[in-house]
Amino acid sequence: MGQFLAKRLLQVPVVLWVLVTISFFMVRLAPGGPFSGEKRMPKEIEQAMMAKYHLDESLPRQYARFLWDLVAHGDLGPSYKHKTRTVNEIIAHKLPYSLTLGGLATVLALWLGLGAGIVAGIRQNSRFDYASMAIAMVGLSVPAFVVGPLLQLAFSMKLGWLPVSGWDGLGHMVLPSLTLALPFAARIARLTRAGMLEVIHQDYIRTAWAKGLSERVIVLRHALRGALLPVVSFLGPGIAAMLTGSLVVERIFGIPGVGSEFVESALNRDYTLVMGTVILYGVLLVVMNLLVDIVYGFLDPRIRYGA
Amino acid sequence: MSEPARGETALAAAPTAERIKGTSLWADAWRRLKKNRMAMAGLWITAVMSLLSAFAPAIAPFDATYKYEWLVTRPPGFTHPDVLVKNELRLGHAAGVPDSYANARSLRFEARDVRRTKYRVFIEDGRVDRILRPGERRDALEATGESYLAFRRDGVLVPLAVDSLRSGAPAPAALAARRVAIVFLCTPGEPVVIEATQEEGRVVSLTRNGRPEERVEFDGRSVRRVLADGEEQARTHLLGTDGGGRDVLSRTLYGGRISLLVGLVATLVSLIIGVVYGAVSGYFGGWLDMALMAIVDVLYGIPYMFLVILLMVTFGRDIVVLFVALGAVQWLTMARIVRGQILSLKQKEFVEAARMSGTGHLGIVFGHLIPNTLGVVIVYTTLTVPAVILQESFLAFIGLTVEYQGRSLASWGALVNDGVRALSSDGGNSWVLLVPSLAMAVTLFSLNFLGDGLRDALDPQQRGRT
Amino acid sequence: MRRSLLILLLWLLPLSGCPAPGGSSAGGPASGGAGDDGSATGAPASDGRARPAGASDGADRGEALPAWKQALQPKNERWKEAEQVFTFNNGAEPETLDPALMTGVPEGRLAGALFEGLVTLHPETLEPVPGVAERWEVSPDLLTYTFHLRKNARWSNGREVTAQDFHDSWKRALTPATACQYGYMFYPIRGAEAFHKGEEKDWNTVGIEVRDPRTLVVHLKAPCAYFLDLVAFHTLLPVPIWVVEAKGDAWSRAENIVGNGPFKLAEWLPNERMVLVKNEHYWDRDFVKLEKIVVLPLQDVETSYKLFQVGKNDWMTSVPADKLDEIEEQPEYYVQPYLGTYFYRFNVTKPPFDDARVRKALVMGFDREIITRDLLRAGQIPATWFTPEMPGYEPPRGPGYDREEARRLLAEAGYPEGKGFPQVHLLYNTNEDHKKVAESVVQQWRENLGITVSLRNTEWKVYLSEVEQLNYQIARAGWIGDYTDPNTFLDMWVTGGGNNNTGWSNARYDELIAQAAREGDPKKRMAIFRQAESLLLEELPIIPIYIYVNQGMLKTRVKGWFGNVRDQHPLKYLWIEPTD
Amino acid sequence: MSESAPVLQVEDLRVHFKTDEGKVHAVNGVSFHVNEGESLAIVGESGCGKSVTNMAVLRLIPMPPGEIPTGRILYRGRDLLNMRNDEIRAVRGGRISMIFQDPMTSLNPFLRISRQLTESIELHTPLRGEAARARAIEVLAQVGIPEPAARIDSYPHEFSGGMRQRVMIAMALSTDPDLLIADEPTTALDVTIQAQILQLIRRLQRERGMSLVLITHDLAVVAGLCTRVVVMYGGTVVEVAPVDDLFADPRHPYTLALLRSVPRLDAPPGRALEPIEGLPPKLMSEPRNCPFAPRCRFVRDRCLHEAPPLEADADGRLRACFVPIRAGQAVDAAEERP
Repeated sequence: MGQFLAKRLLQVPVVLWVLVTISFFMVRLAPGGPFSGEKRMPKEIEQAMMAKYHLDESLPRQYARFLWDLVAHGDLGPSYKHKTRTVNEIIAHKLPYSLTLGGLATVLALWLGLGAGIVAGIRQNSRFDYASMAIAMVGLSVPAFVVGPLLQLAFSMKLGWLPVSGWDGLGHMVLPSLTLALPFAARIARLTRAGMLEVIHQDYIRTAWAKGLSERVIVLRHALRGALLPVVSFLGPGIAAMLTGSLVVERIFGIPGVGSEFVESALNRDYTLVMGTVILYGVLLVVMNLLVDIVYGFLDPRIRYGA
Repeated sequence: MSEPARGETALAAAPTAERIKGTSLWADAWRRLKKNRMAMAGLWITAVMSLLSAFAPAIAPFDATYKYEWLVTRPPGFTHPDVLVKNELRLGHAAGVPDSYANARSLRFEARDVRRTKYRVFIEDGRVDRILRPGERRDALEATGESYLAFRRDGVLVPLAVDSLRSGAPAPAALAARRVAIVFLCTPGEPVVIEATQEEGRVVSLTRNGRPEERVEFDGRSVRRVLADGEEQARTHLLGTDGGGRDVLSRTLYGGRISLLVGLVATLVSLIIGVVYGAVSGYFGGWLDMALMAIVDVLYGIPYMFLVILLMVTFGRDIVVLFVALGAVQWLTMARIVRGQILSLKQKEFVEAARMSGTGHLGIVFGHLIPNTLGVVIVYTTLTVPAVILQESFLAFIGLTVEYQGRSLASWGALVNDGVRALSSDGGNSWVLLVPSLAMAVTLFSLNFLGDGLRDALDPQQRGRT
Repeated sequence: MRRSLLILLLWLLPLSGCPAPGGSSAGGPASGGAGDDGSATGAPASDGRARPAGASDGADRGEALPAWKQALQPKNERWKEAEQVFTFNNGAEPETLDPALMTGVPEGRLAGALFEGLVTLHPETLEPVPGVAERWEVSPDLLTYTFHLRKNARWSNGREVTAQDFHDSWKRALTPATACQYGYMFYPIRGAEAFHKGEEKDWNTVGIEVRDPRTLVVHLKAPCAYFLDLVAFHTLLPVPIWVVEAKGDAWSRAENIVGNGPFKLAEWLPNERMVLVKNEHYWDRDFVKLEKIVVLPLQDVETSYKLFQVGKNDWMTSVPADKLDEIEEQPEYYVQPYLGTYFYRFNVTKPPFDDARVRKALVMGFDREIITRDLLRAGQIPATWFTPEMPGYEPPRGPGYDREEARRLLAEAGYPEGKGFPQVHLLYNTNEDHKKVAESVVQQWRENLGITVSLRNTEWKVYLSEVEQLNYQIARAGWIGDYTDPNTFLDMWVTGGGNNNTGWSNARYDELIAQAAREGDPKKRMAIFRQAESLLLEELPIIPIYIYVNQGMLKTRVKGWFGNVRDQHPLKYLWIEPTD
Repeated sequence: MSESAPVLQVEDLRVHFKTDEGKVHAVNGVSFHVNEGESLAIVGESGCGKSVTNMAVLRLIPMPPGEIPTGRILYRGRDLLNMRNDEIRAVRGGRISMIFQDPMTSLNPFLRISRQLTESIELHTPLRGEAARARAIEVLAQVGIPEPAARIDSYPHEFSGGMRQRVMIAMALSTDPDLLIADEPTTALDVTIQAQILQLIRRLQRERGMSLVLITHDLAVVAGLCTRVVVMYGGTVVEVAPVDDLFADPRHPYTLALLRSVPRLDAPPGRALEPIEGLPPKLMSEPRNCPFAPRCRFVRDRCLHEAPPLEADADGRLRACFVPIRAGQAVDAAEERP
């Protein structure tokens, strides 16, 4: 296991480097620049601006500078759009919101998804099965930009139970995390149900029944592990996506998370922030996938890494 | 599939086992699929939706793009005389009216020339508080010989006989009911009756209020009634209209065209790239496989929306670009799946046999291996289409709607987005949201159920692994 | 009559759309002390507007408030019963709070709360009123402005605001390395342009002079009627130069920032909210009634509207266009003309638009009313001219919708009934309203002129670079005035102007704009501008379409807020009245 | 026949399954009993209902699609079919244990052997924690796992097939059951291992004096291990006999055919094996005839219209056939062939 991890960890910088390189050149080749605006500034000022951010240098030089700052100082540079803040700061500021929201959404998605999936799997073709799978389908078929406003309308406007937007205590987190969690919960529910259906037909579950174990023990101790394997492989990218937030949820609920930057930094040609978000996502994804592998190892003793 | 659960599965299935034997894989899969009620419902609904979308131009009762300002957000079932925004009738020319009147010999339009200067009159505690029109504030509104129409948002005009409205003065009794009331005023116009006869599509006689005219122009919105060959002409918006006065049903039908097209073609693109890539990687194996899969791993690390946005920003928003852009982020998973399949397939005897008989690498990959991955590919395709449709809706949300040669195309995602924005705080205008949402959700539902069903039918062992 | 209306919330400013009688608008400041010779205290009534007195407003001498300020006070004490907290949605996260680097509207809304310039603008009339300068003098040749700073002006840390602060701040803004995008606001000052562009390195050539700690003298290169407007603009606000030097780019962040405005920054959670509280060191603190301002940066106007409805948002600076019907019915909704023009540019360097007849045909070939009345429906003013009406300036009318004439011109140019008209594109950036307008214009051209213009829609940054490189044939554009003077609209069309972007060049026009810049007499100056604009509307490198409006919603409990053409609403003057 | 009360008595058991094709009548009125300390074999082809019958004993038939319209299953006089859930759970694995056919899939691959053993022990005995673990090691030793203390924390995939079946047996015996139901415990194993496992089962059964039900299709297995045999066909019991009597004197044509179809050490050399012609019935409806009739060499008209009841012969042996085979007829029958 240790050896396997070490090998995977060694790959991480290579993957990230390629990622960063591709993104670096891609975003710079897109038309338009970070400082263009409706009112054109005098050429001299534009040049001063470009010089200030070293954008007047050749691309390879910029690339080398960027890599050096990143590797040697862990510095992603200043944001071009948010002029007084660095990318590091922006991410450091925004990430906690996203992590909180994403963490809540993950818990919620797991709770809803696993709960519904397990019960639906055990009680196949029951009313609960149909109902929960129909709800899951809603999660998969209705975009978040519909779910979010509808939730606001119902719970904030009509009932007045929860705040419309903002980020000030637990009450503010309910609707956005629910909106964010729903599609993931739906995926998890479907995967869990399918996994459950597969597992409960296994011989070893029959053995467990024959031992006189209660359904609870059978489901939780004997069936769940096997049923969770497909869920776990989905969770890697899934949690990475939830933790990096979503532009839709953040816009609708006015949350200062990092998710919007994935879209906005690209639209603003905020090159450095683009790199920041790409690296953030890349790292998160790699870490999550690594975690998935580790969890897989724990869940399934037949998988032996590095053996 | 209802399969005997826990316990003696072998036994319960045993009686049927030998009957299945001998039928082909596909017939077998089809048989299993037919058993799956949800999947079959999905198949039928998908088929119906595809047909409706494909024949949208024939089915749609209205032009989905033409805006009728005076029909803005009307509820389902709204009926009105169908006229264009601006109509021109000229002797000797074809009448500038909707196609449905083109063949009529006689046309009669009953209209009212409403001068649409809108004033907003605020009435507070029974007194006129202020009178506004955009860009102007008035203290008084003198009715110079003409009375006003107070018009409500539902389009009903209420005649209002007032000489003047003055700030601070008591409001006319009819308007003073609410504590704060806002009344829109406009001046009513003369009733106008325009009559025309056509021959061979051209106007041969024309009168306005009985007087012969060479040419008559009238505003579509002022028309109250249309008679063509003595018959009243009216059209109904079965599912209402949206904020642009466009028919919701027609827009939804056309939207389905776009969404399904984007879903299908982008998936197809991903299919072609993914299958070839995965097949090559899996078949040749070794360092090539490692390199190709490493590339896939790296590409997985790029936030896909970032990639799509960059592509659309760079190459424009034409639907063709979208196909490629969405396809280009979808192929990764397909490549992995196909590779996995090929890896196991290439161990099989038939590959060896093909090689013995002198088939080249390409022949083996395309002639023998890829056809054998078809089952998995079909399943994954069915599940990718709804995913792509959903992604396109996200693009619509951030404003990157699809276009075709500069004209924007309203996909379901775009319509749903419009619908959310049109939904008022008290839940009003719900049909603008509900109709396209339901169409989209039901179709995605169906595709997902169909995909699930196909997976179970084609590859029962793989249940839950995708 | 008019004055008495001030107790009500004023919705609209009769500056534009319908000419207000008397030029000066409602509740204007008393013009005490404005001398006939123009050399006395206070600015001359240079453009036909009554300039306010620069003379003391009395606050620091414990005297009664001047009349104009008195008029902005609550008329009763009810406001004391309400919690003086004002929440509004700024629409976006401010990119920076550094006044010299600001470019956007959201930043501008905050600049005036955190900083105060030598002069500020009257919240309703937009006329310059005393800020840090308690009075100022203008020399008879209109070239020298002497600002007398009030002695009780303080930074939010208690430090005195001096003439040197302004001098240093302006020097910093003009230093090329600062990369101040709005540096051209300084250009009327002698030597400022050359210094800003790096052509001249010697600061002493710039006409900014500290006579003593409380006197700042500014020398202009030519008379500039709107110079005081510029002095009130955020680029010319003072910055705490000692903090700037100590903290560099980070000076304007919450933990470092020091201002001299009526409010100071208490909390800044980027993209979440910003909290401003009353600045206890502000010289006019007794006048300021709001204790706390919460600034939301919500981009989603729907969410903003929902917050507004549940009472968590007092002011929306824009409204959801799709809900106009619903919103229009609410008393909180306001709409007013804006000092901005929506228009299309022609690329005159390439056929077919190198032919003025073709341009004119297209200008005359569609009905603007359809666009403003039927599509946008918020009261936009269809315009055949480029400069919005402003006090003292009535723009000449250009050619309007005339189908027959348009067809005739097109035929004359060699495209009868649109035959043979080349393939052209109309470029616009992604936006629902732009799309609506473009679709309608193109549809009308097709119907009226028989020409087919296809649409090309790109994302914002791409659009900008295409326009800049003249890589278009027709392109959508909009222009918002920086100050209330025709110059902000007309000087962009000079040959090689940074925002010209049409390739259009006319020596006579250039000459007229230069002449206007030299002209001291306001009437003559306006006449020259009219001449220039007439020329522009003859040559038509652009298609004027409409004058913008500002739409928004404001809770009725918020008082002291006035509509005006520049959408300027200084937060200093606001207060909250209890709702019954 | 033993005089003591039977440990298990199955009476008129019917089990049906609903499938896509219709209702499958898997078990149709099966009755038999198991005496104290006895080892009973249930023999029949795949699909004859022998496994379902025994699954029904522990109520392991999933319902739906399964259903048990009639029948009683008495364990020491109490009807298992009417027990509350907690009561039946106490019986399952506690009083009655089962061993399944495929040791490769019958053990949970995700759990350590120790866990799988101790959870049974803790559930059905007073032993907890370390004591349960000690007990588990003890049983593992009993079933012949070498170094049980070291290997108890292994995962199933670390054992060979035979070892896994030993673990299964250990699991089944760890709770000291009265009755062990072994459902084809050796089918999936190598022949050499088969013998070892059977030896083990026999030894343990004798040592503990528990009752054993051995389900198998392999008559050879039966011979060495069991005292009495129940032969099942098409969801019904066709013959019940002490094991030696059955081999020497099969009275049901199916038993006879079954005996002929397997190699026997006592058979005359050179004698060919005779496969049973035809296919087992599909059990899609309530049988109104002898289920074996379509394949029966001795079929009579009556066999096609009436189901023969399970009746006792004069000597007390049970068989369900209208045309009982007399001793010696078996051989003649073999010579009848054209």
